[in-house]
Amino acid sequence: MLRTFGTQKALNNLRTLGLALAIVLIAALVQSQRAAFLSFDNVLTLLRSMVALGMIAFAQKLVILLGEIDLSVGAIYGLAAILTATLWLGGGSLPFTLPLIPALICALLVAVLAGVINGFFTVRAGLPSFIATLGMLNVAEGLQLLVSNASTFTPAYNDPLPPAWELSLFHVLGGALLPFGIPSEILWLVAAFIFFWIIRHRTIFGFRLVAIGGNPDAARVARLPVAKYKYVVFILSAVMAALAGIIDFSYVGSVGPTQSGSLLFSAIAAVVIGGASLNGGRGTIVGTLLGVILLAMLNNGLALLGVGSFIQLIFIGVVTIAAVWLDTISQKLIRRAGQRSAEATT
Amino acid sequence: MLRTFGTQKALNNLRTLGLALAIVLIAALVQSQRAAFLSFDNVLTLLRSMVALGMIAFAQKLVILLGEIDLSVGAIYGLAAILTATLWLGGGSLPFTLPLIPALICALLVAVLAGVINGFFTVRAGLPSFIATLGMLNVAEGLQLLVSNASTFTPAYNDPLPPAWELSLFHVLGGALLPFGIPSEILWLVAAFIFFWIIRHRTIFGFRLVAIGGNPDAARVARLPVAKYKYVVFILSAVMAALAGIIDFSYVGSVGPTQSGSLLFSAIAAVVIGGASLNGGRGTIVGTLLGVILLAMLNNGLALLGVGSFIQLIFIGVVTIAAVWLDTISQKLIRRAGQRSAEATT
Amino acid sequence: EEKTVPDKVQSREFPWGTFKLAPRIIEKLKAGEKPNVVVDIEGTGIPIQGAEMRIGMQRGCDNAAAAGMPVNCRITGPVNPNTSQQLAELETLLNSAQVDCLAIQPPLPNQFINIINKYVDAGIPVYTLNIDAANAKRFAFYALNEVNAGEINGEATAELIKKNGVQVNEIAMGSGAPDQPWAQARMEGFITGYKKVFPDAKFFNDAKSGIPTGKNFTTQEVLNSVTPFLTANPQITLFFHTDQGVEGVGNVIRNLNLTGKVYTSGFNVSGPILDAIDGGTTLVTIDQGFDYQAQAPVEQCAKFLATGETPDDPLQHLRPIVITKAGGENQIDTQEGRERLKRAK
Amino acid sequence: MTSLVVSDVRKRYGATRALDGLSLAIESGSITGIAGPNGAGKSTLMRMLAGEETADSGDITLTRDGARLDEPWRYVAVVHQEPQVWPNMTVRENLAVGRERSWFGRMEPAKDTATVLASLGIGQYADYQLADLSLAVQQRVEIARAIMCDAEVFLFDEPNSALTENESEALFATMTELTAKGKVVILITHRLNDFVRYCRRVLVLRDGQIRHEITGDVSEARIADELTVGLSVKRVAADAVPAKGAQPDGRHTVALRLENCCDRQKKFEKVSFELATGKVLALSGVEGSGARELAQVIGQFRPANGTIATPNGENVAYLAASRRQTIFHNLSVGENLAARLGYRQLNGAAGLLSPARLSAIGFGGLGRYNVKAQNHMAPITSLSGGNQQKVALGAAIESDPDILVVEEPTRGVDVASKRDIYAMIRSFARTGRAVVLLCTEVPEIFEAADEVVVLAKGAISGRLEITTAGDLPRLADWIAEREVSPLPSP
Ligand SMILES: Nc1ncnc2c1ncn2[C@@H]1O[C@H](COP(=O)(O)OP(=O)(O)OP(=O)(O)O)[C@@H](O)[C@H]1O
Ligand SMILES: Nc1ncnc2c1ncn2[C@@H]1O[C@H](COP(=O)(O)OP(=O)(O)OP(=O)(O)O)[C@@H](O)[C@H]1O
Ligand SMILES: [Mg+2]
Ligand SMILES: [Mg+2]
Repeated sequence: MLRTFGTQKALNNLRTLGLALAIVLIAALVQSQRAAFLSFDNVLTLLRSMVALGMIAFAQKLVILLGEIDLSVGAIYGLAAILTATLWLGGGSLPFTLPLIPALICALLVAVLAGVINGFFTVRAGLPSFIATLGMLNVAEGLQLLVSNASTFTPAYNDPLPPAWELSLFHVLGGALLPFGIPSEILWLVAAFIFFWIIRHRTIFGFRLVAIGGNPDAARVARLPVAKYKYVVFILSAVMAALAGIIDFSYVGSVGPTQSGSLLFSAIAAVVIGGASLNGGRGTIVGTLLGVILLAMLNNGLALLGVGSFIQLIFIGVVTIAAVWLDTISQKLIRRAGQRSAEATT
Repeated sequence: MLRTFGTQKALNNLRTLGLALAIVLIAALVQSQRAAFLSFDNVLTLLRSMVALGMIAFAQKLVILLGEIDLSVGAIYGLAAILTATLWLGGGSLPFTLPLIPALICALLVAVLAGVINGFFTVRAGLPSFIATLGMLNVAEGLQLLVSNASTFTPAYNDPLPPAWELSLFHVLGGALLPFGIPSEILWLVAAFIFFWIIRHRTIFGFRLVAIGGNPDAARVARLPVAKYKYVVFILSAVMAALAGIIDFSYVGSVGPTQSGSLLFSAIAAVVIGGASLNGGRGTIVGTLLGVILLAMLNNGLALLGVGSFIQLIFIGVVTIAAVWLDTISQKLIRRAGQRSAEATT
Repeated sequence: EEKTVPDKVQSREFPWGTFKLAPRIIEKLKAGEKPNVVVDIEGTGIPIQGAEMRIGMQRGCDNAAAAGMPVNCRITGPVNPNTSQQLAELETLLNSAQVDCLAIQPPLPNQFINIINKYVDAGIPVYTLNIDAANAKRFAFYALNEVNAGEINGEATAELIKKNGVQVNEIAMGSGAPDQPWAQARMEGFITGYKKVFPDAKFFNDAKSGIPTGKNFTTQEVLNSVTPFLTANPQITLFFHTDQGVEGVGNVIRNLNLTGKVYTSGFNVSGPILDAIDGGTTLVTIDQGFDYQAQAPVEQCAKFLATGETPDDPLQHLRPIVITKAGGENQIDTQEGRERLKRAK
Repeated sequence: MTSLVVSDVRKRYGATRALDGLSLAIESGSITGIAGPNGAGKSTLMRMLAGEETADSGDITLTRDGARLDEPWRYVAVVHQEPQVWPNMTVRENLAVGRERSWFGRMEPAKDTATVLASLGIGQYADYQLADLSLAVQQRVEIARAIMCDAEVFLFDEPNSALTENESEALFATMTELTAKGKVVILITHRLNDFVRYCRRVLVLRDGQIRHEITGDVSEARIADELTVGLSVKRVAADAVPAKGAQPDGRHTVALRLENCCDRQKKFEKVSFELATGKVLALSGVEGSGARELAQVIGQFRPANGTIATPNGENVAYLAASRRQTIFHNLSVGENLAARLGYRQLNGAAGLLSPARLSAIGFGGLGRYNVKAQNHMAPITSLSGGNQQKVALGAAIESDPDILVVEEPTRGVDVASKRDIYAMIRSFARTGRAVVLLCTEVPEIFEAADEVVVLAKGAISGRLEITTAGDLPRLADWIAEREVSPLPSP
């Protein structure tokens, strides 16, 4: 069978087959125990829980593709939501308020600025991106607390209440229900996936990112715009984090400081599970999506099974390792089969 | 002046000069505001707060030198303490208890096992160490909670009370006061520094670690024992984390399940601040020590100044970046000066 | 044979509208099956809180069974506070119809309004504990009144200071989470209570700017931050700590040989905290009774599903358990505190 | 008609004057050769021309049909000594990097990819990841990238160091075509024979300057003379070089035996032979013949099925062809030389690593292997390509193995050092140890080896004592014949 496609190209597309297999296996297992798992509602819940993680992970994928890392995404996720809330609703430590749309624009502009600063310290100052973005993480978390004065914001119960059209516009961002009860947030996930898939696999930008990440020296010799691309990717990463923060705020209906939890960690994990190398140059967006699915499904499935939260951790650890192991093994098998079939054709 | 040493070697030793400079600057600044900063007592406090971080960071340094990463250290730090507590004192979910010494041995053996497992999945199964140790992180945290039942343990008030000699032996590990009120915990830091400095700079093991981290392919060609060394380093890392957990338990006098997430993060940050590359092959133990000092001093200094928590975060972020930037710049200057003096001598 | 389900259970009026119990739960009750009560808390692995809430849930469950209203009980929630994970889990549980009555602790006040309303609209009774979502359609809220508890602590501390004739120059306040509303409420209350006795007391910081003592609520972190703080600020002779970090503050006072000169008060109990009270470094601690906070809504769930009774006042404040060395009116002494601790294990 | 003029260019690295007031003028029309010993500054000159580094002073001007072109580096295509390619991408993708034809869609290189790849003999690898391919293929990809460039100046820095005879010829044919189109073509190589065959003008670069120019009658001897002028370094005395086939005690014992050995990926099958001590054995064969893989199996670097026996537990040192796999770029020259050593050589009295011994090894190695470096503490990355190769080989020899397996031992090494290396390898063998070389050049086999084994299509197609071949041309014919067919021709 394998012989029929034969070429390396087709085999490359099977890169993350093992991971896909692991996901199917886990799904089948959970489904056999709890029929509700693949119910329409629960699949929606599952997808919904992937939105912020997915948006952030896709962008992080590009950062990691370059061989860099962005630790500030979780903090920027929180900062953008807090900025939107305080600018729009007041009640924080800012001396003025804005209507919703300018507030959103401000929050996104701050994210762009954060991306530029991350880029500056990585590209121009020559710091490891780990340090540059670690600094940004702390600054953004501090700002979050400073700006919000550590209070919680709930648009629908704010005093004074924002205009109704603003409330419903804001609700539409992430919380509104589309036909069949699909939360609008899910559209963002779909859009982000398509956007990043195209960026990665069908644009010159994505193509060169792979080259830069694979061999930065050669990229410099080939005069690829390494510095510019790094800036763009850091900005993209910050903006996606900010967007995710804002739509999560819309969906949850309220926001407080330091709410990003383990988002940063999960996003990097999803990227690595999806076959990327932290040294750069390797991995696809589909792989990252599979990583996101694996993590989200594990949480969902274990919650459904009602496993205690302590055992959940152990499960998550073991299954993550097992899934990536399966992937590694299947890749080896596929490569071997490919080499054999290549021999046969030559 | 530079002329007098002139050689490459001397310049290499100045690598982290900028970082040392940053530390001196910060110390001077804090001291000018609060005379208590460099008091004997506060220096002891500062040193004490570096113990666990330092022990873990030194070992992490070796892991990172190899181009790998160990995310499980924080969890193993907690697990070792909890295991010691539950095995020795009972009251967790384990069905039996042990005297102190076997309990300690058990906890350390579990750490060794964790290191072996991390090594196995990285070396034999070929997973990225990020995934292997992330899995271990989750498993160890889960075990911690499961074994302790999320309760807190206090040897001195336990019921039944352990024998007095066990209590004092345990106290000596980290909590006893030496002459001049020096907590015994500080000895561990000194010992760990000397141990790791020798390992890194005066053994073939350390020399080869640098080589392996710099170019794993070449190391394989040169038939260096890459796999064995990776196992050793992962085990060392786990054991140091476990030791740190146990002596912190001894110093504090009680232990509960901790999500020691910030310890992991700080340890990696200290290593990177100290000039290591996450790609491996670069950085010294002195650099790591400076990284640890910087982080501990920032926390101590800001607490001393009584700065509000929100601004503290911003400070920490900005100062970290500034310190590493200063280091980068000074390295460039030193290199340039070195070249100029070399030119002058020829 | 079918059991009867009272009308009061099937449908009930609240200020926010009518609650209708889900038909599947009615079927279940009719069939005599035990309903599922789920306690979903912000962090199951948080020291002291996580363990005590689990114990309280179990006790509530046992009490309900003893009262002839048996229910199945389960505790869920992320190990650490994690908004999105907790939310996703709640949604999953709702989808799979695994919950017949929910007791929930949201991560922040008034967070999770939407999901709570979704539960109630799906016909599932919801009670909040420890942290409230007052704008949601929850049935009632079980917790300490944080401001009040802080006030009681402040007053009790001040009384002891007065009684012992201690000279207090300046008071500092700290917290593992100085940004959180509950911590700020306690500090606010502490100031009020303390000033009842000493109207001119001088505070180093206000309720919004508590000294941060480490995000993870571990004693190590408290040691690393409070030691330099007290070293640098010798005028501080009383340190109020909003949570179990008071254990670390007691350690610091002992380590710096300041016993008898500097004092601390705080929240929560542990062996070392009680010992510090006996040793004189710590004056007052408040056992929040996390166990009671989890126990009460479980019992209430069982009661509602059996009889349809639920409190008219949604704010069900539990009485803070004040622990001092000697005990006293509305207080318990350290010995009794230890007994409670032992029972909790 | 294009001309390239370089005037008084200087470049220093610390104390090293890599280019010391270099001037030259080159016109299109024929291939211009640049010869020079290792570390002379050839690659540095290339990098200046390509704009990859800026000169400290001096000018580079490029004129086409009398008009001066701004930013000359824009018109320069380079084949680097070390391929600058992307291991994580396929061959086809590698050709497209930086020259994508659209900004959206699948990124494809120019249309004539297939013909270029075919002319370089790597057409079948178009969709393979470069990381899975050998150094030789990677170098060809680098060549393809340069050839497909629409440039005025083409720089080839040792382009054929991993090519076989036939492939080299094809490459030179392409280069000649480029000159015919009016391009400036510059060739740097240490194979003097290539200058003789393809260049009518050879510039000799020494110590950062053009010291001599040979035009018209280009002969190996003339270039070699120029290259070794004033060479102050102590040469290995001619009489110290052991004669071929000489052995310590007149007997060869078996150091390693292969029986029915099969490569796991079937690069070769059922190979059996014995390796004798005291001899240098050369393996030869075109890319894909299995010769390289066999060398790696003998070097215990590649797993294989079948019997591989070392009767006395001989230990093996192996040196890969690509410096990416042999150089520790984060270590100094001295540390690289010591990288393969163990406790006995490196530990001092205290049982700890002795910095003094480490620097003694580095210091000694510099002299012994004739490495041009500032000192033994200089970073290895500051060395020229050829000098890095000497260090890598030196490190393998320092480790004192019983069997030494080296792929392309003198890749990028200058004529004088080549001789030294051959001498070193032969003395090494004479002390009763076995050496296996994977050679791509017949002259190297002729000079260095006692015996040659030729592989074709995964099987041994011939084995010959060099002395029985007689002279170099006959050896070349014999090998060329065996390389094509697995069986002796009827
Ligand atoms: N396991 C998989 N399951 C499903 N789709 C996959 C899988 N692996 C890869 N794909 C997708 O199949 C498509 C083809 O992959 P391929 O890598 O060949 O694309 P490409 O255009 O060559 O991209 P690139 O330029 O990055 O190499 C990609 O969109 C990829 O994301
Ligand atoms: N980055 C650098 N830092 C320091 N010295 C350098 C650097 N690059 C080159 N050099 C030095 O400059 C000199 C010229 O090097 P170059 O690479 O040009 O030599 P080459 O003629 O190409 O030699 P080879 O034939 O060995 O490739 C050498 O002495 C080398 O050590
Ligand atoms: Mg592809
Ligand atoms: Mg060169």
